[in-house]
Amino acid sequence: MKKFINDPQAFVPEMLQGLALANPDTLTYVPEFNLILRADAPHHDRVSIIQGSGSGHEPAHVMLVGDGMLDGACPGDVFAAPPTEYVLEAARRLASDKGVLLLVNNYTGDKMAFEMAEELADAEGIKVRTLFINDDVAVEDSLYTIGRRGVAGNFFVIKAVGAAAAAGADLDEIVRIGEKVNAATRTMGVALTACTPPAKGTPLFDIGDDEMEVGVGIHGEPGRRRTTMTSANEIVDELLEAIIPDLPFSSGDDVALMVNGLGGTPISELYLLYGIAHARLAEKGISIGRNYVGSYCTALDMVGTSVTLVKLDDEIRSLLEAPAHIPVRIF
Amino acid sequence: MKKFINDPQAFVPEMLQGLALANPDTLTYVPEFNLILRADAPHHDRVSIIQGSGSGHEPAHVMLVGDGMLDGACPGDVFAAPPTEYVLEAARRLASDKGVLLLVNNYTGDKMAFEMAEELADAEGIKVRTLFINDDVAVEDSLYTIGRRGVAGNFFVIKAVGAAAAAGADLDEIVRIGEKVNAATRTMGVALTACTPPAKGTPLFDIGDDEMEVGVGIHGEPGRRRTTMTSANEIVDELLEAIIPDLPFSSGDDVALMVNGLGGTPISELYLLYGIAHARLAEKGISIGRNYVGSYCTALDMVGTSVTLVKLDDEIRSLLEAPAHIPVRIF
Amino acid sequence: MNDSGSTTGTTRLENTVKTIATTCVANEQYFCDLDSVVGDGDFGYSLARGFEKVLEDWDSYDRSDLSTFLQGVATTMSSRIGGTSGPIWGTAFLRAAIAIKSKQSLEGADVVSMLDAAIAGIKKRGGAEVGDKTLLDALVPLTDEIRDGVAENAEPRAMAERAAKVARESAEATSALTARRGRASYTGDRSIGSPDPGAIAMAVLAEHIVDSWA
Amino acid sequence: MNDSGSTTGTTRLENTVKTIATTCVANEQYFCDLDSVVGDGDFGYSLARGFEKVLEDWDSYDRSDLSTFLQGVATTMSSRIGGTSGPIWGTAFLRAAIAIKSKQSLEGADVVSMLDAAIAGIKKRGGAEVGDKTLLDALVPLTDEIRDGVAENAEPRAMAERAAKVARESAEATSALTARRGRASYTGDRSIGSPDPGAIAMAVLAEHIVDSWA
Ligand SMILES: Nc1ncnc2c1ncn2[C@@H]1O[C@H](COP(=O)(O)OP(=O)(O)O)[C@@H](O)[C@H]1O
Ligand SMILES: Nc1ncnc2c1ncn2[C@@H]1O[C@H](COP(=O)(O)OP(=O)(O)O)[C@@H](O)[C@H]1O
Ligand SMILES: [Mg+2]
Ligand SMILES: [Mg+2]
Ligand SMILES: [Mg+2]
Ligand SMILES: [Mg+2]
Repeated sequence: MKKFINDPQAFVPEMLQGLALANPDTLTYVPEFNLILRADAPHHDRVSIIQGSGSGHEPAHVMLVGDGMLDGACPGDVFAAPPTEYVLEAARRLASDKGVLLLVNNYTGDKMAFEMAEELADAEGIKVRTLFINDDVAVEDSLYTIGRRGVAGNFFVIKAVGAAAAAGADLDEIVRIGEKVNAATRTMGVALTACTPPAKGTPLFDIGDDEMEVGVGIHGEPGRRRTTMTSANEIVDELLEAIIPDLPFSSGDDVALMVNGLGGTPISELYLLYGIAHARLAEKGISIGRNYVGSYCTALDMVGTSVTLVKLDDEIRSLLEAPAHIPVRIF
Repeated sequence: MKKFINDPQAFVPEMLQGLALANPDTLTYVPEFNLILRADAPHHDRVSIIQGSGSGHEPAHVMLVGDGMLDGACPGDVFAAPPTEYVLEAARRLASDKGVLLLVNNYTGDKMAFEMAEELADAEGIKVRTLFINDDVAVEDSLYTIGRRGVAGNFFVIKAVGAAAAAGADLDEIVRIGEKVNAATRTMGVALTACTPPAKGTPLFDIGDDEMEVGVGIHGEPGRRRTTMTSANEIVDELLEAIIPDLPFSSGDDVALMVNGLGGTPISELYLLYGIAHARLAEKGISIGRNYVGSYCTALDMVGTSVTLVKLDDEIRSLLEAPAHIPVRIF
Repeated sequence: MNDSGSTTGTTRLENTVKTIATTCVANEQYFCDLDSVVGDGDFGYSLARGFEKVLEDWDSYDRSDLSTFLQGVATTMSSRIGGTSGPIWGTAFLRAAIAIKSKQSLEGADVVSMLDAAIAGIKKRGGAEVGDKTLLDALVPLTDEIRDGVAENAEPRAMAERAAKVARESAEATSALTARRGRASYTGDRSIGSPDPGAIAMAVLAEHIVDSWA
Repeated sequence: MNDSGSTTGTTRLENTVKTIATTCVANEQYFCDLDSVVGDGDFGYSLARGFEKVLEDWDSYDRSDLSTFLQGVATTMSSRIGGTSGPIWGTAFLRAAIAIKSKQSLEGADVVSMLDAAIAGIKKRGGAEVGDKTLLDALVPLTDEIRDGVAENAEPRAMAERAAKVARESAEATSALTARRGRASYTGDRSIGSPDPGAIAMAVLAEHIVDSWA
């Protein structure tokens, strides 16, 4: 296993410790419950925004805690939803007079933990709502599954509700905005390699030297199909052909376009993919109002990418434009 | 080869094309000479700052072009210094009344290309100076080599001279600042895997599943020693033990600490390493005035990291703090 | 399983919980490997971390009555186990605890009530039914086997052995199913051909409980 | 190599340049592989891209005299080849061009002047000396061999064969050296045991020039 770790079981706490040491003025780390909280939260004139999920998706979500984004994050172990109690404790510590919004990517484990936490928080008198994010078009909805997965598009939901909360919007309004952005967002990914969870120590699945997994999940879950690797052009086409008709996006639309790295893909390749996606959308008459190129939501060290489109209107655009300050930064 | 590319030979131009499409208002792309230039440069009241190097180190240097950083970048092919003519053309297009500073990482090929370009630019009447960056402590200076290599620490030189140029400093002053920051900066890296140049298609060197290369170069050049992989704690110790006595850094110093990813290492592990390095420096009485965690200077898809320390004084600190806007960003 | 005295009842319940805990800790790697086929490889890890804590806290649980003891275990588990397994296993233990509220001893019928309550809790929490390729596909037939045994007043040890055999057969049979719940459900038909990790865990636990019965 | 007429001289020089160009293009992968051992694996790529362009521009070079033709080639190369090889090879061709300024035909002595000028340019540009494990370690002995041959008025073809043989032996002998210049020098003693890519390229080129002589 080619990783910088000490002890696989200490991977998450040691990462959180490093994050806290790098941001002593703005973040508080609560080791007993794996919490990363804004040092100055709760603000009683703002709704508090919390997201939890398994770890391994960094910068999501612990490195997205900051002014204009999340007030707190409650990660679980790698790829495992946090225990209910961690979510509840985050809600307790960030309970503001205006309420708490729990953001959850739509996975069985997360859904259960957050629903239980919401019930318990509510019973304790905390004003709390839960919002599920499910932007992944790869896996179709069905009677049997709990629905689509939440992947990289959740960055946009966080950004928008974070901006609305910073502007003083109330909980109902923030839930409306979050649902609206989630409904306007579509993502699909592709993996060229598997990822290696520290505790497992070996790649999560076998994949041939010339194979790729189209529609992969951010936990290495299989996607739509395993196929022979093709060119960057063909990969972008396949992703866009799944995403565009799904909303649908159409000529005349203004969109935010994100090309996200899954952890092991360098930014050079992401920009190469961005150029292709940009050109394809332009051909279809879709204009790109904002763009995002980098690793926003990863699957540990997986070599892969995902493409996200968000249909913009004036409201969403201005929420995405609003300033925000988070640990992941350049300067 | 697990990469998102079309044609290996088109890798660099397609990446630059994507970068330009993502930043239409701020960047100009000159495909004939591989140039990425600020759209509004040259500013005749500012010295223009240019850096070139081989490609494959993204975001360095093409994604560091922007207000307060570089005015232009002239990359070569992957891991190959740009042809002299590209450097010369960048200098021509960015020639400002206050002059041009060429930044170069200290490698044979780059040094020759930039020296030739400087001579030619000078002959054309362009006011130009060249500054070599050589922050890597891994490979010792000797009579025979051209000296130490320039690696991730070059981010700090760019940031400082970029801030000084934006503030209107003249060329001599900017050279002084660049030399001062370079002299205050030390870096060492370690690789867990080799990188795969697109044109080669296979990893640049063989390395065992339990091996690491200590002191690796950002082109996959061998470093100090090949050894058995150890824990994150021991790796940080080895890097700091090489870096600290070299300047030397000592108790009471205030430093900028960068934990840089080499391309294939996720930010989770970088924060884990940051936490260890922070604690070790604190134990030694060295305080961390600024910190940087992310992939600043990569070796394609190499799994690895480098640690950089910069000794801060008021001047350097304020130059690092100054605002800047570049393509690599979050929002 | 026909304990009349409270001490024996307590001991047997405690022993069973301890067997579950030690078995899950001992099978961490195996359970992770099962979950790597079409899941995310952490099933064993999650259980092991939770049950390690149960064993660590073992002596400190309130033992006023059987239900209270079991509730303590449930609380450790839901606060310590993440992923899908935290809510599922935490709920199962909590519901089982509630099913024997204020009991000082356990009859065979109480065991059936506990298992039924656990199953109902798991179904409510995760929305799964038998046939969805989850641990229910082993736990439900196991429970039915015990229900029949108790109705027939069967000898406890023999009944437990039959239940373990049923659990094993049912768990292996999940190989033929398509996962419809949990992470594996995203893989669609690719989940066919490998058994559900949770169901196999049920079989392993039942077998170890029988072995520890001696 | 004792061309008296300008046409023959031009043809021989052009043919030699063309052989160098096609050989470098044909050996792209091999030269890259050599550079992967202790370098960064791009030596063949850099040369191939430059010489491809030379072949592409072939018909458009100004052929007023031999020097002008060679200067055109040098300009293509230094504008197209990056890495260490761009400045090194560009300088070498440029110095060779200058060495035969305004000549309309080439004597053996002119060839020696061209090679000497190229060597001096390479040394100035990159600061390397013989023994530093660079292409100089093949190019210098090759030049000395030709110098001797010209002094002895040797038969051109035989002289070229001897020069190629010397280049090959010298190139292979670089295996024993420690690299002191270029990227390979960072590897210190690890560069011992494999030959220098640039030196091997010199040998390959010399051999192909001889072969194309027929
Ligand atoms: N909705 C559900 N109801 C009951 N059991 C479930 C459900 N979803 C999954 N499981 C069980 O949980 C097991 C996986 O647990 P775990 O690895 O902890 O989940 P994950 O990593 O997907 O969050 C499966 O093998 C299955 O037996
Ligand atoms: N300073 C130098 N002077 C002359 N030749 C050199 C020098 N440094 C390197 N070389 C030659 O260049 C070859 C490598 O070329 P190339 O791969 O283009 O360089 P790099 O990739 O290191 O920039 C070496 O094999 C050697 O023969
Ligand atoms: Mg999981
Ligand atoms: Mg090179
Ligand atoms: Mg799992
Ligand atoms: Mg090379």
